[in-house]
Amino acid sequence: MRLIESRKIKNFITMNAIYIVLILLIIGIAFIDPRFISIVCLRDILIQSSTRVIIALGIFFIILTGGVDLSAGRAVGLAAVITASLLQSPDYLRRFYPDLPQLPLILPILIAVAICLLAGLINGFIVARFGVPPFIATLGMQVIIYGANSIYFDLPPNNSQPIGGLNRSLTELGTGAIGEGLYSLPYIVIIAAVVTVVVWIIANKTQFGKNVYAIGGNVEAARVSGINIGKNLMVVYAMAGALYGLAGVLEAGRTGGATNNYGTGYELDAIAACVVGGVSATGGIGKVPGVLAGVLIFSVINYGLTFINVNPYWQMIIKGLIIVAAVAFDIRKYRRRK
Amino acid sequence: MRLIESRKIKNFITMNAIYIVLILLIIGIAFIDPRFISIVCLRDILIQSSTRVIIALGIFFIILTGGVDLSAGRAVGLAAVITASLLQSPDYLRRFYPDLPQLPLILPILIAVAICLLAGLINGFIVARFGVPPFIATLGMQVIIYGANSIYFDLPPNNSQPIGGLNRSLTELGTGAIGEGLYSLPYIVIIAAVVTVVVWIIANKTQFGKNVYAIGGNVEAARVSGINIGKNLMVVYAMAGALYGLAGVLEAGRTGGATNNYGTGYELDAIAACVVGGVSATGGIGKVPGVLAGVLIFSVINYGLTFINVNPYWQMIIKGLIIVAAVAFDIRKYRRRK
Amino acid sequence: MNNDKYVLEMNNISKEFPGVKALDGVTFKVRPGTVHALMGENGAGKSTLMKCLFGLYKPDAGEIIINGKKVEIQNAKEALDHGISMIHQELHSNLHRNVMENIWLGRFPLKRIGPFTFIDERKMYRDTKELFDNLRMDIDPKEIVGRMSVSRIQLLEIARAVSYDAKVIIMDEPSSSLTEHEVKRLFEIIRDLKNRGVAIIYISHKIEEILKIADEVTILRDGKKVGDWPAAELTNDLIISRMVGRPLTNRFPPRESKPSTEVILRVEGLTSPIFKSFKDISFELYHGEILGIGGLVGAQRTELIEALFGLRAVESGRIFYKGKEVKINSPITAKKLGMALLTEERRATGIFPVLDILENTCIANLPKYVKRNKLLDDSVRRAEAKRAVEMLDVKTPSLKTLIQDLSGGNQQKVLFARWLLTEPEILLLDEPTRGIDVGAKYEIYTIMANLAKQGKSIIFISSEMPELIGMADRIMVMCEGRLSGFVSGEEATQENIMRLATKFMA
Amino acid sequence: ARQVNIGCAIYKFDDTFMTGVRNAILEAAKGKARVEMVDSQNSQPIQNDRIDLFITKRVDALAINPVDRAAAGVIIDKAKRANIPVVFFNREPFPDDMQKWDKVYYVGARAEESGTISGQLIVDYWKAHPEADKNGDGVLQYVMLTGEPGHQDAELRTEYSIKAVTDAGIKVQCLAQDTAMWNRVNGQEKMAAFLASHGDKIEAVFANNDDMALGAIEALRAAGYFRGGKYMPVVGVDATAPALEALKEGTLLGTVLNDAKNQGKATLELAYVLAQGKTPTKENTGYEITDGKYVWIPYRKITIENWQDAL
Ligand SMILES: Nc1ncnc2c1ncn2[C@@H]1O[C@H](COP(=O)(O)OP(=O)(O)OP(=O)(O)O)[C@@H](O)[C@H]1O
Ligand SMILES: Nc1ncnc2c1ncn2[C@@H]1O[C@H](COP(=O)(O)OP(=O)(O)OP(=O)(O)O)[C@@H](O)[C@H]1O
Ligand SMILES: OC[C@H]1O[C@@H](O)[C@H](O)[C@@H](O)[C@H]1O
Ligand SMILES: [Mg+2]
Ligand SMILES: [Mg+2]
Repeated sequence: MRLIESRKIKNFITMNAIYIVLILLIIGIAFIDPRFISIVCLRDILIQSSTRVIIALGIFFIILTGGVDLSAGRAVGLAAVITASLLQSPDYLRRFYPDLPQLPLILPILIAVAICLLAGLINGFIVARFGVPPFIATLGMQVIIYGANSIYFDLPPNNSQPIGGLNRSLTELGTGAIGEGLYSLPYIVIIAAVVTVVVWIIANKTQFGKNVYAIGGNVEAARVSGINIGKNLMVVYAMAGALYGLAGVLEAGRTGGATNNYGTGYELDAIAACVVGGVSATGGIGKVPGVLAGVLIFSVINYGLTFINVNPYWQMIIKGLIIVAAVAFDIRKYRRRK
Repeated sequence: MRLIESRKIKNFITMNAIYIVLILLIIGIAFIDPRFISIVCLRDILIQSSTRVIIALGIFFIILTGGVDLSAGRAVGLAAVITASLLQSPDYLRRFYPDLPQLPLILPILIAVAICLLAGLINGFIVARFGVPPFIATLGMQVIIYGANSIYFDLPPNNSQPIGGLNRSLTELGTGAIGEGLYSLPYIVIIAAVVTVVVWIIANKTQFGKNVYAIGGNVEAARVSGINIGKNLMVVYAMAGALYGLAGVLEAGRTGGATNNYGTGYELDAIAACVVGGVSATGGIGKVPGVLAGVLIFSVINYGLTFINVNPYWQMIIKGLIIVAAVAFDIRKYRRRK
Repeated sequence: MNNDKYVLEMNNISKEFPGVKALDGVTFKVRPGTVHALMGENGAGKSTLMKCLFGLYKPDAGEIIINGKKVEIQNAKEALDHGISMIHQELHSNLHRNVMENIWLGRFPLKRIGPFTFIDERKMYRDTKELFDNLRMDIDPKEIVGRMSVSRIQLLEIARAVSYDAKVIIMDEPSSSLTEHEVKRLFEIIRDLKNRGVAIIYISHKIEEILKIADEVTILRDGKKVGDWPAAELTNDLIISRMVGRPLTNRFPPRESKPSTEVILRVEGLTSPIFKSFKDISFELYHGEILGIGGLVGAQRTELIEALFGLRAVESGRIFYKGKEVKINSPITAKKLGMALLTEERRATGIFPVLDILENTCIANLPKYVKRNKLLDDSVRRAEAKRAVEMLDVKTPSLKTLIQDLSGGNQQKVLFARWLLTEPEILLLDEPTRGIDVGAKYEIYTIMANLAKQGKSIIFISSEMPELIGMADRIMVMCEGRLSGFVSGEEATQENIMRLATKFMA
Repeated sequence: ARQVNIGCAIYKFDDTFMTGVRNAILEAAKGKARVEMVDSQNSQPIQNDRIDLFITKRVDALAINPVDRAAAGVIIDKAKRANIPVVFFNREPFPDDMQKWDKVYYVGARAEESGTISGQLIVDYWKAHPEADKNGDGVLQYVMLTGEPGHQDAELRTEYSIKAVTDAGIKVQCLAQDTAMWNRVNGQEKMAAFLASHGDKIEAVFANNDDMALGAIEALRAAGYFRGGKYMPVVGVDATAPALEALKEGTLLGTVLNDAKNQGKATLELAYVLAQGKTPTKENTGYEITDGKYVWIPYRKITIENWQDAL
């Protein structure tokens, strides 16, 4: 009886290692500075995780298929620049399009998302049709997007000036909240939550989601089951692209500006969050809550270590150690019980 | 007879696609500016490829095992800073160690290489012993090395100033050559060539090399075949670390200075060169000449597009397109003939 | 039943791979409601022909006619749409997901909620349950496939192929990893399908099975059709001589040696830390002995010999090698002691798919080729690999061919060659003849007999009882992880093995 | 007095020049204020995250080195809501944003000025050395190594350095221009390609910063320059330690002192005064305040004659 109990507990710990790591981290930081356990801090962390979750969930599907996407960060940057350039206050001096009439919020957002979706679709097409390894296809896309974005950003009269003076509607989307004060709920947190739920449903309750797991788990098996690998891959990459686009829009709204180097390196953070969250880099294994936990772990580390005032260089060392330790702890569940 | 000939040619093209791409690239650039076909350009390209080849060959073995190494660039930076800090001219004003006696060239080099080798060994140990995915183990190492390097770099009296005034012996190693003038042979090119040959021998003519291919080809089968997976992985990562260290030393010598952000992002370039050169990201497939071709393709693009004066933004777009096209062209040899 | 009309006609199919003419103008016709066996040696082209039919390969020439209509099949989806389903020679399941997701992949039951379509999990569960109930298979629809034994995965794949309600079901060696009991079940299923007018294309190297189940037999040799015959006109010997091109009189070589009385390996009370696995196993292995291990799937035979080879943990018990107690906790130690293991799962733990035959053959024997200067002696390496590959008659264009491009049976031969090169003292064989043609089987048996004659010892797991009886000096039978008894080679019969194999069953 | 807390965000920790500013801030804070220094990792969103954290922790003043100057508006909104004064430094917010609130200040140098000065360095050389016009066509053939694409300093330095030359009545021809991403390795590699392509046609090298200039010098050295009378004027910006060394050695023609010490000190002084709820003046900060919001730290021309001033 006792034995079974203790084995059960052990098993529970092994299976939920990553969530336990998250909780331990929070406790650890709170131990050093108890003010960490507060609604303000929680909200800060959720805000900081919002765009990251959206990007990570996009890349999540790609990793599930056994792929990777290096163009994510640049796509975020492209979406930010496009949205910002199309949504400046009419009274702002250095407008990107001096004569552009005031557009409704949704239009530039749709344009930005659609362009990123298209970029993703092209990634998917190149991977599916020509068999180019995703690493290369998306690396190519990364530099192409960046080049194109820089050219756009350099157009006169902007000439590579940071784009500012964004419309209130956009900055409100990025920084505003439902309610006021302590218990207010920021819009971007709500958006991230909705995206998470939708992605969870897609992953677990739809044919497309199951197909994605199947392709990543055993592509030959998927092929002989009559699944259209190419089409599914294209949808996966396109969907990811759309999510990066959304994230880029929110980044612009959140910071109230945009430059062509927005989003640099985000793909690495997103991939890391997925892998820390238990998504297998070789495909077929991974869950939405894991991705969420992965993102939160990074946010808590980043926020928490600054909160308790650790020197940035030491932060890196500690962050490196925590991540490796967390994954070493989590990975035990996959190790063959021999 | 005719048919067989043409099929043979086709087959030759398919099997050697990546070398053909390289040659086409050179021809293309020379077409725009014939002066590109010159010894000076050739030598410049070889010089620019030297440290990259060394790094790529380190990561090559890791990719062969099915892994990846994100810490490569930071290790290069660490080695550069260590070597530079230990090898400044005695008459330089702002020395890192004001009272350090003049050391023989080899000592700081050995120290830097040894430290990077150790970092690699730790990567290998964490991957082999705890089963942490290489992506995470080496990502952790990336931030840890960077943090540690920054702390070192920030030590008084240096306080994060670029380290300059390097000893003649070191800069000579990085920029000197055997012979003078047009037909001189730069030391770093010689070093890179020696490393390439040695790595080729290790990969093709030793038991260790065969074991690496086997581990990447099917780790379970390798285990059953009596291969010591853990030990081999550790050697692979350690060897890679040592190569990054060597590359870092050469980077310092070549540029005559070092800062803690040397090497940033080199791992991505190295991985990309490998994958472009036909190394499979899932392990087990890849050849040394392919890696060499991969590195040269990137160098030729970077150098060549600047040579013919393409605007930097357009360079990116063209580079992206070339890489994707090259790999799409090359990959056909692996596509299962239906 | 209309026996004149063919449900499927494949006319003059040719297919060439670099260096191999895998199919050379093969014509193959199948009537509805029949079992049509496709036979031939390893590498004869059976799987290739079926892959052409299933849209996995594109034939270089020839036509495919289904129900009198000429069709072009580009991919598996189109094959399935044409009413063709297939059990593949190699397992094709997603080990990370559960049974029902594997079964209904590509055609999940759906339900609509508002404008959205979701998977109908409940219906999927019910359908799966029903499918297994009808087939009388005891598999939990929600089990993760990776946790199931190979034979159960094979059953799952059979169930999946059947569930398509296809007109033609291709079965490429469906029985190779099934126990006899499960094979019986499979045959019942096949008869049932036949009665419903389904045509079955059945590929197997087990001639008894063919004679039992087939209506017609087509034989291929080197990519060409030898002919087709009603099964009733064929006998064991006829089939063999038409397949191999010469008669083969004996199925087993004569055993010219007897084991010595000298013990090479003694195992005492070996017990696995896993509760359900092997416990308290004690036995002795003699120099020059072939020790068979019999039992049903799940008897933990694989676990036992993998533990002997250091691949699995041992909780208690002792192992003595040549009288000295040894701890074997990794294959490295086992190999040093002179042991070799041919594993059960060729794809998962045997081949290096992307490496060529040379590397696949030499990998376990590299230390022997290291020269004084630490480099490998390539000429010796190549020569030895060549010799081993030729001895086993591996059908391949060259040593540079990737092993993944060989036929299944030839892959198995390469693995055999790999371990023979290491000149082991003790050879552990886990279902070594799985997927191997009769001719090659005979060669493998001969090698076994010769090794035994040279004083080497062999432990030999097989689910084919005739093979155990034909080759083993002694048969150790296991049931549910426990040792249930020994029978000597002479007195072994299927009955007494079976009795021991079920000894501890409720 | 109560301990004063200042939250300070640097755009990127491993930037050579900003490290100088960072050290100067900490130096100036000794015995006065507690400064929490964070790294924005060259990402505006990360910086915003850090600022949220400072606000959560209720620091007394913010000192922000923006990653993206267009983003200052949102930062000002946040600070205003929390009533925490802000001092921006090194990268100048747009004037309209600066007007949003009265507790917003800026400390910095005018990037245009650094461009102008580096242009003047070349003008001085050109005028003093007739042989500088190698092909004697009266036109200055130059190559330009620029910083990160889109970077404010890069854009302005590129533009104003050439403007200074043309303003001096010298005709110019750009042989090549490419980004070397602020760093030495790229500077060297790009310069090597320029040399291969244009060789002796190049008459001057402009670099947006010293690191790239030093890389270019290495490439020039490899091509036989700075030996046996072969010379090439190279100018950079920042006056880093290795650059001063190169000045002494005679390889770098000149650089522009980006005065890290005073940028840092002024930033801290302003933040310190604001944190105490007071209004900054020349008296309580030691720096001239222009338009009620700006402290301008001048750039200075540095050559072989006055390199000691930059130490
Ligand atoms: N993808 C491929 N590339 C190259 N050669 C191939 C490929 N597939 C099959 N072959 C070759 O075609 C021939 C026929 O192989 P096939 O798999 O059809 O044999 P089989 O009759 O099914 O044999 P087995 O009984 O061993 O399964 C073999 O020589 C094999 O090596
Ligand atoms: N009752 C069972 N149900 C499902 N899987 C089982 C069961 N027993 C064992 N297995 C799994 O089946 C695999 C093979 O089992 P085992 O080694 O016991 O069979 P075996 O008797 O050696 O069979 P084979 O003759 O195929 O080698 C193992 O992976 C084991 O975990
Ligand atoms: O933003 C980074 C850049 O900032 C400039 O002010 C500086 O001159 C450059 O050297 C570089 O550091
Ligand atoms: Mg076959
Ligand atoms: Mg001139």
